[in-house]
Amino acid sequence: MLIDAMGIILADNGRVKLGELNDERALAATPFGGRYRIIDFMLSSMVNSGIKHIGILAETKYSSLMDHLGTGSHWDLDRLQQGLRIIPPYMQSDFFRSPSPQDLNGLYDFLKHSVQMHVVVAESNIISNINFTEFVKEHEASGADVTVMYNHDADTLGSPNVSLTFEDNKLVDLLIDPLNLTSDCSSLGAVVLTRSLLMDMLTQAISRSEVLFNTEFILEKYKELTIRGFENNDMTLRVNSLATYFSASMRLLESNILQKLFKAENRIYTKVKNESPARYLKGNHVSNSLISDGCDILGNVEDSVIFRGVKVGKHSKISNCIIMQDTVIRDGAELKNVIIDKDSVIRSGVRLQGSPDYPVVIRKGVIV
Amino acid sequence: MLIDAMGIILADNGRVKLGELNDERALAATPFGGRYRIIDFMLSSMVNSGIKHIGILAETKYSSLMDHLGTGSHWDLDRLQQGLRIIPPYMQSDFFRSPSPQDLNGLYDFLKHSVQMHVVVAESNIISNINFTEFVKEHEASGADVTVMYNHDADTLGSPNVSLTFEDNKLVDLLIDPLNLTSDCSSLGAVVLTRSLLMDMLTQAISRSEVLFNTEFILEKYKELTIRGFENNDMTLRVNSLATYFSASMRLLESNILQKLFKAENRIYTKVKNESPARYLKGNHVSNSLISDGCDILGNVEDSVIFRGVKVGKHSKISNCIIMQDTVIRDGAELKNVIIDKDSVIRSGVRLQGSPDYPVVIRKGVIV
Amino acid sequence: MPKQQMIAMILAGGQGSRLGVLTEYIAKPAVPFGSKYRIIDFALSNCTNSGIETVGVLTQYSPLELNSYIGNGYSWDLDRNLGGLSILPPYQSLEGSDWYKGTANSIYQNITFIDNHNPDYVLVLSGDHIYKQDYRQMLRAHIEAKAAATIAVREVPWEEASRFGIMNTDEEGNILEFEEKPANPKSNLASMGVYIFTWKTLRAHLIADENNPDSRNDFGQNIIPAMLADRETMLAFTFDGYWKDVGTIFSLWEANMDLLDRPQEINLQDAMWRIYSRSTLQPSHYIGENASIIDSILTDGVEVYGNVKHSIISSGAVVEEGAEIKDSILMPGAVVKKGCKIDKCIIGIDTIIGENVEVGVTVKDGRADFVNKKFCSDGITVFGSGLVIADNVKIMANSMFFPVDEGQTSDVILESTVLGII
Amino acid sequence: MPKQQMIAMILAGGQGSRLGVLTEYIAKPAVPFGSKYRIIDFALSNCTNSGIETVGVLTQYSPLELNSYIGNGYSWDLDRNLGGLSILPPYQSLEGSDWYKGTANSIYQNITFIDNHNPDYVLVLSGDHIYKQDYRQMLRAHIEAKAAATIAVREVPWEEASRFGIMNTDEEGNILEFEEKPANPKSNLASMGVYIFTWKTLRAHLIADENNPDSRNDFGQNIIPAMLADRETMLAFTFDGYWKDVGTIFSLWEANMDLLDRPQEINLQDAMWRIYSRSTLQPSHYIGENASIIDSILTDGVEVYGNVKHSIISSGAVVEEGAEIKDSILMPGAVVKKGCKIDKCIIGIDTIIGENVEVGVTVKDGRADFVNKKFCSDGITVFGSGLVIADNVKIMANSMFFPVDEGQTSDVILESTVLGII
Repeated sequence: MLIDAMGIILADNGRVKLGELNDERALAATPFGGRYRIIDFMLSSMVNSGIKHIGILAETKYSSLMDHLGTGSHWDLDRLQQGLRIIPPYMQSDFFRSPSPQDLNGLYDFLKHSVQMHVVVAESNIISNINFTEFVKEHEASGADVTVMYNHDADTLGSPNVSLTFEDNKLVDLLIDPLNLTSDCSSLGAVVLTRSLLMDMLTQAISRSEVLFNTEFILEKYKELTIRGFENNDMTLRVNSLATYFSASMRLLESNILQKLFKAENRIYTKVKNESPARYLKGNHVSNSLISDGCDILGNVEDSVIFRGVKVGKHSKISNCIIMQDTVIRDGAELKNVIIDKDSVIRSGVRLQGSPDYPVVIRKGVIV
Repeated sequence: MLIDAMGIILADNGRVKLGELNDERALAATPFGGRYRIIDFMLSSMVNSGIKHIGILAETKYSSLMDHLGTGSHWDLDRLQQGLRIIPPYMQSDFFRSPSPQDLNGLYDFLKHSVQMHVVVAESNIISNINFTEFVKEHEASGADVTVMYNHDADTLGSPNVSLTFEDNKLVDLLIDPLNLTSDCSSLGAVVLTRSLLMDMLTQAISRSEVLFNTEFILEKYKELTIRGFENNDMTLRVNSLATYFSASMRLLESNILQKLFKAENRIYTKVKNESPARYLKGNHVSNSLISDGCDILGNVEDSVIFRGVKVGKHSKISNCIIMQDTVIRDGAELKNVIIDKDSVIRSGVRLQGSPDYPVVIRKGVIV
Repeated sequence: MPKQQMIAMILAGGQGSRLGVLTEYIAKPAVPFGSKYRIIDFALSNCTNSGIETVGVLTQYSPLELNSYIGNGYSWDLDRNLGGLSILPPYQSLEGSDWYKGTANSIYQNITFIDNHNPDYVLVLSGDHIYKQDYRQMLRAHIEAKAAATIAVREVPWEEASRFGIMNTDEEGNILEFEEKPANPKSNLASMGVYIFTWKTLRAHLIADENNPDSRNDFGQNIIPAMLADRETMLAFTFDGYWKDVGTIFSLWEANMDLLDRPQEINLQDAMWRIYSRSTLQPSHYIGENASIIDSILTDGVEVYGNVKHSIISSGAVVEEGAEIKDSILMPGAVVKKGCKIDKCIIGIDTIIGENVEVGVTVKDGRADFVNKKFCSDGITVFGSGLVIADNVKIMANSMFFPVDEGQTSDVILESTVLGII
Repeated sequence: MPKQQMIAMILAGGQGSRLGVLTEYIAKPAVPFGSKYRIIDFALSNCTNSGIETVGVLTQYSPLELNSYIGNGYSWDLDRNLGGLSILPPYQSLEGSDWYKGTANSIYQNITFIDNHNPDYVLVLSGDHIYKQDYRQMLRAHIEAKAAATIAVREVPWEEASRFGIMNTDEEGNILEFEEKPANPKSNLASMGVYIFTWKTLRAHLIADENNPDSRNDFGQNIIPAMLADRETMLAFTFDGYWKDVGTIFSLWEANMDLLDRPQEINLQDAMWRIYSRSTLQPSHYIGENASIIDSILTDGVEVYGNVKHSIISSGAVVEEGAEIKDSILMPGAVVKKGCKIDKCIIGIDTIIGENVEVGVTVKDGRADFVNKKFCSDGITVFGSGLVIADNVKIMANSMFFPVDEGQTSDVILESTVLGII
């Protein structure tokens, strides 16, 4: 059945920062997996589930996010009535920020002018190809006030942010970043509730001058509301630190993860850049790597994720690295366990080496 | 020839406020002429001239403007590479505003990432159906640094904002809101210059911490630069005060003005609302008026402009009025020389009367 | 692309020959309706409002104006990257070239198109009916009944039942029998020409039907009876809103007049179920000093200086001073000059009626040489599009004015221009 | 809509029969090219990059895949509300129904479409040439010369000139004579099949041509000679960039190889003149542990575990471990299984080559029963789309594999599926 739900995606999460990668961009806008940004996964999951009215709640540093999202057309969300909206008043300069009680008014107004029965609120830092149809359907059937998506985390990555304890499938406790796990259920950062209930919750928060909104804001009401769990068994990668960002990227090189994320019936959409095909030129050797359009490969690449338009010079050696868009690796450079942000240049002969737990990060647009 | 120019439209003008109509909306977003907003005229003129990369510089109160513009699709400006952009960092909450030297950086970045040779910078408060092709072509041919569009104002409306004095068609003096006219040339608020020159001017302004940008910002450089004039003879209505807004609206009822603005080969685009056709029901009498889709007319309307979705009740009398969208005039109300903003209700038996020079203005969404 | 639960196929290829001159150059679904619409706006808006995002429009006959009107589907929010609106004309292939032979054949020829969208269900619609329907409700019934086909039906007066395709059903609404225009109807449930099929089942039946040389490849005549014969689960879904097939001059006129006389039935002001149409880029309409307008609907770009009563005036039409219009439909850009008396007329796109022309049942001594009982009845007179009618002529009711062929002359039709589109 | 200075009409209706199995189910402009493109991407991207916003694509033969690929024009930024991309198939009208008879007739049948956009100039293009051209430069020359027609030409080697339509010009570039494949060419300026016409003039000539029963309604054979005979101003506009008509198997293979051998000539990395294509929604491509790739281009969704040399691998294609690919083109979704030796092959969409298959000039004792000299030369072997080739077969070069008809069996072609689109 056509799903009667709208979506809210949170572009930032106060507890998750990926170091210098987020200096000038929202968490949601962090490049990931060769040609994507982190938000592409949640956005595509919603679109593929038939959720076609989606608000993005960005706090600050929205500029690269807006550049990525454009009119929403790459997700087929450039619509006359509904589609994609960046929600004011978060929409402000990258340069100044003054939270005010009115911050939640923008979200409230967006909800008020929508027509769907349900709202799926989701964090953006979950890398998965989720179908929300069953989630919403089961929420409707259960009669719960709120349903939260969780998994058992066993074969997923990273420590849970939010550990959930259920009794009779009713949420009875919630621990944020716990040191000792008392439950094996961890939130997947997605909840569903009726639009009217969310508006009621916001009204109260606004009158109390609260300004923060995230999924915990909703889950913390577990004493007043009936909050049920919905277990999701999809392959999921959590990105909640630089180390988990790095290892999640590397896990894309595992064949079954690549297939499940990207070659399922539902595809992950992203901004199309019309790069030319990648060229493999004399002297290259590539092994166990993801390579993107627009690359020129003349050197050695192994166990790495190479974004669009990267130039890899002769005799260079790249191992266990993430090299972002339009970066140039000059002849003979050697890199191991390194993340290089967009538009950088690594000069001839430069050697950089991090460890898998503490990868070296090179900022956007620098020459090393 | 295809025009090699981009556009910048200034959504606000510090010296022009239309009273309560601009309390919650930018000047550019002021409703005009039954189904338009003021900016539609400049925006459509640019699009019809082949200018398809347009930045809108809004200072504050951008919300209704953004709602009107959407993805730009109604002006066919929802494009992958170019199209319509609201320029940050002006893009901020309606509720707070802190001008900073960075304000002009957003404009500078927008220009830097564009590819066109020329920039047409235009104020939004000129109601006309202009073709910029000749303007740009003559600017190119003349070799001037800047060319400014002007007219002789004789048969147009309102006092000039900016009076220009030319010698040998070179700008030698500029008076802003002069008490005594020393020239019969008045600026039409549109200038053309190369993108690189404008970027140079902005760089200097930013380094001096200037924050204001408008066409006078450019014209005031007449001592350093060669600024030439381009006379435009199109039918033009200037909106620079509430009184001129009112009288410009009324002049739309003149047949030749209606034809020239709206029935020329080039059309004025606006947001399409899919209202049903207007219904004329028993008891109505309408004379010399513009009426829009979605209206139900049961009363008397003369010499007025009625926007979309207005309900005019039985035995009501509307004379020389502007009634904006979705307002309800209840049975028997009487209005003369009144401007009623959107979503208002005038109750039965209410009588309001202003004068043509001082029309009564009723705010948006009130019940009188 | 994401899997589509249901896609819509709109049959828009028929000539609509009973509309005479009105469909001489344009397909029936593109005929103007209700002041600011075209007939197909209703089917397209129903799809959009029902959340259907992949729509194929099957065209064949005079599709230029229709294609041009539909464009990329933008006006109905159907300009999608994934799915969206596709125009599906006949085409040539290695197996040869075929025009669409019948409604079922037109879907058969587009099996590949449908397969590419991989839907569970296919909604088949006519492009020339005036109604507002939420197809989601019908789909829900179809899924619950696990039906192979669900056919929308409405109750018609028993005395009219023999003019329709009639469904005989059991108490649960399962169709037991389908009779095309039965002499002695056993039921008054008439098919609306709105079908939901389970695609896998329909696909098999389309292929079987194509291989049957005796078939006329029509849904009503062949596919539905064949599915019944195969004992597929077939559901009748009762629809009780306004519905009208505007297939004749009289029904087209009547459906327009219904907007004035029964506005609550096909409520165009319903903000929850907008009927979308392509914008004409015209300003608000202008009413002159001495005009009078009553019981009428008008839209953008109209100019009225004369008297309009109980009529439908479309965008950009002009009624000059002293002209009197009654019970009539002016299509976009039609001009009625000074002093005319126009009664029960349909005036085509951009047609100009000269000064002091009189048409209608009260005209006793008018020209009878354009009377056309094949198409016109009930006193309705029809002017084709792009005509210029001479001044001062008086015309009998029930006339129809076709363009004059090149080389011919007429003292009434001064000019007939090639139809300009949009 | 705003007046358009120039609109483009792209001829995309031909069968492209010299491409054999590659165009059996899809029109030539939709044939995959250069790892991530379709042939028509070049014409469409040239239009967009030249600022042309109204583009008609004239289709006729097997247009489904082409229509599906083009969609609403979004990928080329041609999904405009005003103008934009329109697919223009043949249609029926009261005057009868006609398939397009020739290139000129296809434009003739769309005169109304062009008139509606009211352009000063019309650009007529082929949808099956590989080149990058800024049509604005040509338009400027056309306007300055006040020409009725401007024809893009390029210098070809004198010894090849007799294979082309040759323009004989004066010193200013005015065309004095046009000779189709002259035995003794007087010039080496060959037409590229890119025309700019002043619409008013072309319109008159199209109507005259249509009324001439002896005409084949072709631009090269009829319209251009007739305009010359009428002493219209006809300009030759010399283009000196890369240009290739990919009308044969060999030229299609060669143009693909040119991307590897002469990458600077049709530079695909030029950010100022992007060639747009429809996104396949695939992830970055994956290179396995033991792969080796040299002198090749690859795109999204590809997986390579074997050895690829001097080849073009399209989206979603898979090269399994130990397979060796050389001088070949894998179209989207093609799979080459373990141990294959593939030399100078074109492998169609979604075709699967079984394990240990060997193809090429070095295969001495291979199957000769698929050799097809009508289409194949120079050692090139072509597999159609949607085929499954048996394991362990050895195949002689110059073979072509067509789908097996229903009921037939083959020990080499195990399966041939209906072509899936996009």
